Amino acid sequence: GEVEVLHWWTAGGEAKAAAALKATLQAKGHTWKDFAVAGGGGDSAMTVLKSRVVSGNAPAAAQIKGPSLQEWAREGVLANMDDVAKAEKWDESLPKVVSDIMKYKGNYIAAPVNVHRVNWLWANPEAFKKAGAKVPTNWDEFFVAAEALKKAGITPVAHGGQNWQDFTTFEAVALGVGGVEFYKKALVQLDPATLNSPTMENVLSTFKKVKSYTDKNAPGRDWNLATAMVIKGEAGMQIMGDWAKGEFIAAGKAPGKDFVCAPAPGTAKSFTFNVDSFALFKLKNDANVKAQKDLATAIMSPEFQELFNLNKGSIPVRLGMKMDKFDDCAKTSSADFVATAKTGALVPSIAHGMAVPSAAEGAIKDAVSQFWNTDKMTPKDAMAKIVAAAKTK
Amino acid sequence: MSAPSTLSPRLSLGRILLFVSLGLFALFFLTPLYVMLATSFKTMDEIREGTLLSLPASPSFAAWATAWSSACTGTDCGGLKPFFMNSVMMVIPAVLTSTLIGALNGYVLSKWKFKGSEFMFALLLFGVFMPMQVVLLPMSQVLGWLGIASSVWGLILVHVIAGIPSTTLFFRNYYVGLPDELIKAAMLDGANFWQIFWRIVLPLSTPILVVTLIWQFTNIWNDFLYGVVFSGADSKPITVGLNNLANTSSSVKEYNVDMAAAMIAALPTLFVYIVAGKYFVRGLTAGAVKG
Amino acid sequence: MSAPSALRTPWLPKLVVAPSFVVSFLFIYGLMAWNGYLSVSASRLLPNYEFVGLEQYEILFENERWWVALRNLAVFGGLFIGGGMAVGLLLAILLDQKIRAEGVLRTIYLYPMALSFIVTGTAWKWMLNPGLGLEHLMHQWGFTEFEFGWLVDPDMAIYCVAIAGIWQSAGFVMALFLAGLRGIDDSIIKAAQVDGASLPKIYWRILIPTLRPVFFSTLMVVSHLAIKSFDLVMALTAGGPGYATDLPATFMYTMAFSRGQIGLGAASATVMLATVAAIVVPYLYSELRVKK
Amino acid sequence: MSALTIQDVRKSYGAVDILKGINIHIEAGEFLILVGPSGCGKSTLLSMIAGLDVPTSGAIRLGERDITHLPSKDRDIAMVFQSYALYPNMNVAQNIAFALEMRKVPKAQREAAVQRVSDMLQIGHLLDRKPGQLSGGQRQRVAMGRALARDPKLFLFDEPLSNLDAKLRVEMRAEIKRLHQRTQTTTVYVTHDQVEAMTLGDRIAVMKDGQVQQFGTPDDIYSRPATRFVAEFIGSPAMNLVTAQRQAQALSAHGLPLPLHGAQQAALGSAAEVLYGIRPEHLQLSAAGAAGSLPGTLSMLEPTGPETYALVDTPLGTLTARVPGTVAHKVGEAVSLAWAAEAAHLFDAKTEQRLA
Amino acid sequence: MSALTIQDVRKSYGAVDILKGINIHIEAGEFLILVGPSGCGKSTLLSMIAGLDVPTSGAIRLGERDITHLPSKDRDIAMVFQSYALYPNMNVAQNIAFALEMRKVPKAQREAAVQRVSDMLQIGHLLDRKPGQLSGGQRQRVAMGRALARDPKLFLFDEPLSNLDAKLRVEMRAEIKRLHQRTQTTTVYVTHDQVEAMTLGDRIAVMKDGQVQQFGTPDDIYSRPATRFVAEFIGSPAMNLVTAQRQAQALSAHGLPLPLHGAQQAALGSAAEVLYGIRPEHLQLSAAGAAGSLPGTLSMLEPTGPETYALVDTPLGTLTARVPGTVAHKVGEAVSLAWAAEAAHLFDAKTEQRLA
Ligand SMILES: Nc1ncnc2c1ncn2[C@@H]1O[C@H](COP(=O)(O)OP(=O)(O)OP(=O)(O)O)[C@@H](O)[C@H]1O
Ligand SMILES: Nc1ncnc2c1ncn2[C@@H]1O[C@H](COP(=O)(O)OP(=O)(O)OP(=O)(O)O)[C@@H](O)[C@H]1O
Ligand SMILES: [Mg+2]
Ligand SMILES: [Mg+2]
Repeated sequence: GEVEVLHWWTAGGEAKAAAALKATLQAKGHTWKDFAVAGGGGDSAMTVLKSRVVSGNAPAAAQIKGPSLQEWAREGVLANMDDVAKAEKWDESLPKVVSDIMKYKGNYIAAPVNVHRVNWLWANPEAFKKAGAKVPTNWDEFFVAAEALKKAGITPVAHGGQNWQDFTTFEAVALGVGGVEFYKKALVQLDPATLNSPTMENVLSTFKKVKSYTDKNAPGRDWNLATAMVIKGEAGMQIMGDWAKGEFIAAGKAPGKDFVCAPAPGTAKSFTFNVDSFALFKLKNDANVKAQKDLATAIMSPEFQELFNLNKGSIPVRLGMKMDKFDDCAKTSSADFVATAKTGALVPSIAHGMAVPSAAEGAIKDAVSQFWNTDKMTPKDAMAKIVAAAKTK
Repeated sequence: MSAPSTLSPRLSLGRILLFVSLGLFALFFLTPLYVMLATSFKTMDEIREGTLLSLPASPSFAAWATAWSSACTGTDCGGLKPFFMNSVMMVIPAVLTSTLIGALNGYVLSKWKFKGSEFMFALLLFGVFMPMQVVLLPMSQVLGWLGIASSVWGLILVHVIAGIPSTTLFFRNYYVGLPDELIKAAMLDGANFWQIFWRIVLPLSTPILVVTLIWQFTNIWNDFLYGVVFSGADSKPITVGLNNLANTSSSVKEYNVDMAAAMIAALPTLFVYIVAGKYFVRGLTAGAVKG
Repeated sequence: MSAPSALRTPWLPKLVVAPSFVVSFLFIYGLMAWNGYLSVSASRLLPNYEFVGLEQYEILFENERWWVALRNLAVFGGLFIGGGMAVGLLLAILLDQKIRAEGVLRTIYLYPMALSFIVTGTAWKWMLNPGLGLEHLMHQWGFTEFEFGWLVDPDMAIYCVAIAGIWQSAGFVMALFLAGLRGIDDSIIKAAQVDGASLPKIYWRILIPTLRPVFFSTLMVVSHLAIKSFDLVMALTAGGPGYATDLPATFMYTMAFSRGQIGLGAASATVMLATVAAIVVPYLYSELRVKK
Repeated sequence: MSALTIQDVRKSYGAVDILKGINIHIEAGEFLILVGPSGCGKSTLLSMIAGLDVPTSGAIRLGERDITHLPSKDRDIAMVFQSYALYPNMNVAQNIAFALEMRKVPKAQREAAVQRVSDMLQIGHLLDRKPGQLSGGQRQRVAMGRALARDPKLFLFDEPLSNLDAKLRVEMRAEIKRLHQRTQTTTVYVTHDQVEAMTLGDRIAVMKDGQVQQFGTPDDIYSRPATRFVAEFIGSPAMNLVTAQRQAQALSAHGLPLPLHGAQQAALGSAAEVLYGIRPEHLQLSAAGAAGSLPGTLSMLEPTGPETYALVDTPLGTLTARVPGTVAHKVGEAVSLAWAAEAAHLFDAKTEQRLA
Repeated sequence: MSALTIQDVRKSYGAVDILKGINIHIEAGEFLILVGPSGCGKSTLLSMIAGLDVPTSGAIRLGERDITHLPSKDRDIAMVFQSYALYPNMNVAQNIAFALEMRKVPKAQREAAVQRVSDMLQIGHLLDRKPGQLSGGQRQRVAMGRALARDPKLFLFDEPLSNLDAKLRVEMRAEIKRLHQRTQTTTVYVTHDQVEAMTLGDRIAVMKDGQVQQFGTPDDIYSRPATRFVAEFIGSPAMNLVTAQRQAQALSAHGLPLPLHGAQQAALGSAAEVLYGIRPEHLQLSAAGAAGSLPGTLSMLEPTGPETYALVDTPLGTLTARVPGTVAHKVGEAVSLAWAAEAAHLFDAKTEQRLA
């Protein structure tokens, strides 16, 4: 059969990872049709996907994640993968928070690929040493360190321009300042009371305070250029998901020695996840359905999970994997993933489309980003906007 | 030709001012191109360390080679080459068809007016203003019905349809300027509708053909949105390839390769403008400009 | 004026244009109608046809981002159209002065039209970025006071978008005006010289007013570029900082395709089209009336 | 060769009537001239004969056949357009052969025709040039050649010489005349130029505002203009016209009696006021005081070379006399004008129709 | 009012010499006509006088002043362009007033000037129209009005009447003449039309290939053409020219002796072959057999109204005679032609210069 896979892993390590999947499928005698569309964190890919579905010509699998899976399933275009899941024991090998996302009305409709931890703080030890600061573990320490870095003539926080970067920082602050319960209520359930609470106000003012430690050229900067500032020691730290690691490695830096990966301040005991997954579409041709199921199986296979995540810098979504080949950051990440899955401190990342439907996410992102970028806006104003945005359906 | 001829050719103050401002504008217009070119010849280290406008210390074509034949765009690591070929295969029929249709429409709308033809022309013109995004979903559906969704043919069809209003506009405005007597003379000479078109009108259309071909070529070659939505897995045009190469959200960026890829994608249109730019202005002068 | 009308097969010309016209009309007006219908439907991720009345329009006009997009369109449109026309006209006039290097300069001014912002977006982003581009350069040259941070300033970023837009379209406008200037009868200029007019007066009083028809067609071309500007914003700012540089076209795209609010996107497209129609229809009407 | 009949042809564009009932008939082989002021409908009428436009009503017959609604390519008519309308993309030979090619004439025959025509018009050395490389006069001859390559039933010429300078015009006029004398093809020819009209035409139709004012031989038109309009339009300098009062069978203007002979007196009929016209060449200029002549002062002299136009201020107004050679008198001198009663043209001042 | 001196003016475009040393001088208030075939450089010369182009060498003086390099706007010259060159964006009144506005004439005065000019040219009812809404004749008058609104040192007219029909042309010619007689402004006027040249000019310069062939009064040009070219170019129908052989002091062609009077014989000088010219109006047509006349056959008659052109085949070739009124003879009839020896023009066949 033939599998056509729509994804936006088009370059670098991601592309290598996708190539691994392709090889796996080809080994099973299927043809792989690559449908890669990069750009805007999948915006273009979504556009293509929609028109493909509308034209009655859906791909076998498409990179969709989070609550969007539910939206697609609701349109009745996704296939039921329960037989594969049962055979491969997906229920057992996935944390419930994750498997819930992969299911619509109790049936599997998607296969998860990896987990990104979003709440990381990347730091340059050299810079910290120069400033005489230590890597912060909570927000108070964060600002102390930032102040020290600033005094030393180093940009304390490297930041970039896209609104998802603002949002990523925001969710880290929310988790660190408000804690797991607050995060779940406010940013997963979108509870208006919580969104309108003093805690929220506190979160927002802390968030805004971070901005004062970024440089003024941040807007318009790509995230990886921000990372480069940390690498070069021009900046002290960056709040960014684990994909930033790839930049350090590519620059020939070693984890622990040349750079530090630490949980974002105040979030050591929790984990914001960003799970990439493939939604599986209803197909007409039986041979292709067979290939599609093999794809699903392959995605969840331990071999692929290892290979893929080694390339991508994330960690396997499958529990109980051996992590010897992974680096220290990944190992930490993996351990925390397993631990938080048990404690319930494993929370979906709102900034990366895991927590709420895309319309609400977008609206909240707009509000947060506006607050970040508009100096005269007060936390109270922002709160009102976020509450309103959260009502978007 | 129109410049007053007494303008003294000697270097007066005004003349110097003129050249200075022309030069400054030229700098402004050239800077982005320079940045792209310079970057494409630098190494990644140089890009990280140096400044935007500095010349490459040791220019290298490595990035160009990578972009052309070995950069990864998705699971294929064949560089932009296949995309480039796809674009060529798609652009040629689309440009030729839309131009020919425009020429025929223009011929009828200027030389064989019938009741309501002006009104139809106005309706057609309004189409120029339709935002492209509106087209995407319904067109997909239609292409699905026609069975040419996700194929080059679907993409060509969309480009042809989208191009008709402007090509018709260009040709009509040009043909309005052709003397009606030519058509009348040909009719008296015994030529029919098609003979007049092929033997008289089309051979006289060179200037406007150049304008329209350039215009359509640029538009279709540079199009991303239709290309990404309507093409199939093996027929993606160069802009999609470029986008896939350069626009990744979570991986290491190789700016020199990105810029080399961008330059490769831009070369055909640049080439056309540089070589045929003269004819472009000339063609506009010959009549396309008129309301 | 009169076209030959005696043809044995009067249906032939109609037959020839019929296919492309039918297809184009279906395409243009069919899609407009379809879009109109979606705007009163409950469509979200994919089109559906549940009628909800004007709800989407209410949501649209309560949406702050939409208002920002509209305001941006006014600012950007004004600058892009006005600036593009002004720069293009200026270039055309400068180039019209019997410049020896005209061919080269004309190509330099015209080439941006050959490039899409998919190609030049990154270069522009760098150049306008204060830390990398112009400001940085000036600092290096010793002008430490120099500031050019518009791209990163939510209030000013839209002006950057306009600058890049002008960069792309000014050359084309120049070509149109240059063609227009070249098309003016030489003897009119001579007459003005004999009448005692100086060069600036000749341009200001005679040539530019004479270019009126060219102004109108240029205006059409440039304004449709302005309204459809999409790549430009996406490549330069992706609508940011925040959504400070959103335009209706990007708003529509974001809503319909990344946020699963097709109904809302359709409503915004309808409003866009209605605005365009309000401007273009009277123009087309007057143009075609004059021709008759 | 066929007779051409234009029968009550009318043409309106919307509410505007361009042609208001044209009736013209010429015999096979005749040469018809259409003259009239700009915008009077000459080209429109020609278009209708050529089949490039359809009359609103009325019929056009060529020989026995009603061609009113026949497509122009089936009419077998050749036309020379005022603007030449050469095909800019074809060279001279191709331009000339195009009509034959469209009529599927074999190549050898086409080449022979091109040869014949280019010899006749002396454009043999131009056959490879494009129209853009020709001078005005050469273009004109090619346009002519395009028509002459065929052997049509009817030739139409729309002001074919108007763009040429005086010398070339005279040459081409002679060429056309010779050609018509040889081929005897029925021809309709539009012109503004009086000399062309008078020297080429067998019949002249003078048009005004979409109506034929007079249709007759050149001599008719010049010597017996049917209306005041024709009298003034044909002839340069124009006919001198004086408004005269009727007293029984005599006419006077400003108290001076105007000479009339018997037939003219008889023709006065019931007209109360009469326009009395004399062509400039019929006025004899002589020294002041000649018996029975009109006294006046010479106000201006315009020597054109072969003759001189003399403007004389008289009690009847300023009259123009056309005098062969040069004039002996000086401007300001008192002179007198005389003319024969037979030379006078009389028009009813109200209807502007000819009386005698 | 200033005298105009053109002194050895040359103009080349690259390697092509357009003007090859022009020398012309006219007094203040004179009316100079430039004639010559298309492309001979008339417009180029006019451009140089107007300051729209700079001579390659030579000088142009207006009154006392050398204006060769003076910018056009400082020359105080008014010009009517062949193509009218009306400003399409301004209405008629604005077109007329523009030059005054550029010269900072106060508004009231400008309005008065527009009033005066529009009355003179009868275009008062058109003042609000744009040039696009005018007919050819009206445009022509506006172009004229634009020049006449000013009171310049020099008027330049480049074929200002060439696009008008015969009737309008005659009227406008008279208007120009009246105007010049009143204002006495120095004027240079280009035309193709012989009647205009002869009737308007004080001086005529006949040009050919960038050189002045003859410069003189209209009478000089017509009655004593300096070269064969001038003889043939001026006059319609053109002068009859016969190549004659020299035998001592006598001339003969095809064996027939040609009449010469004493002065002419003396002028023959060393010329071996002579061109013998007679203008058509100097040939007398009479019945065959008249004594001392040339026998011939009437081959064609072209009645133009006031006169008739008769083409007669004679042993000397076909000669054209211009006969007042109509001709009694019929085509094909034997006739004879006579002329006075004084009417003959003699040119050296080799140098083509006038002998007598
Ligand atoms: N398609 C048309 N619609 C309306 N009016 C027209 C059309 N074509 C011609 N006319 C009008 O018909 C009249 C006659 O035009 P026509 O061209 O026959 O004049 P003409 O006698 O040939 O004049 P000229 O000597 O200037 O060539 C003009 O007033 C013209 O404006
Ligand atoms: N800019 C130029 N470059 C080269 N040749 C030129 C230029 N301008 C004019 N000429 C040539 O100079 C010659 C004289 O042109 P000009 O316009 O003076 O002729 P003219 O006597 O006015 O003719 P016409 O009677 O047709 O108006 C022509 O052969 C023309 O081709
Ligand atoms: Mg006409
Ligand atoms: Mg000229």
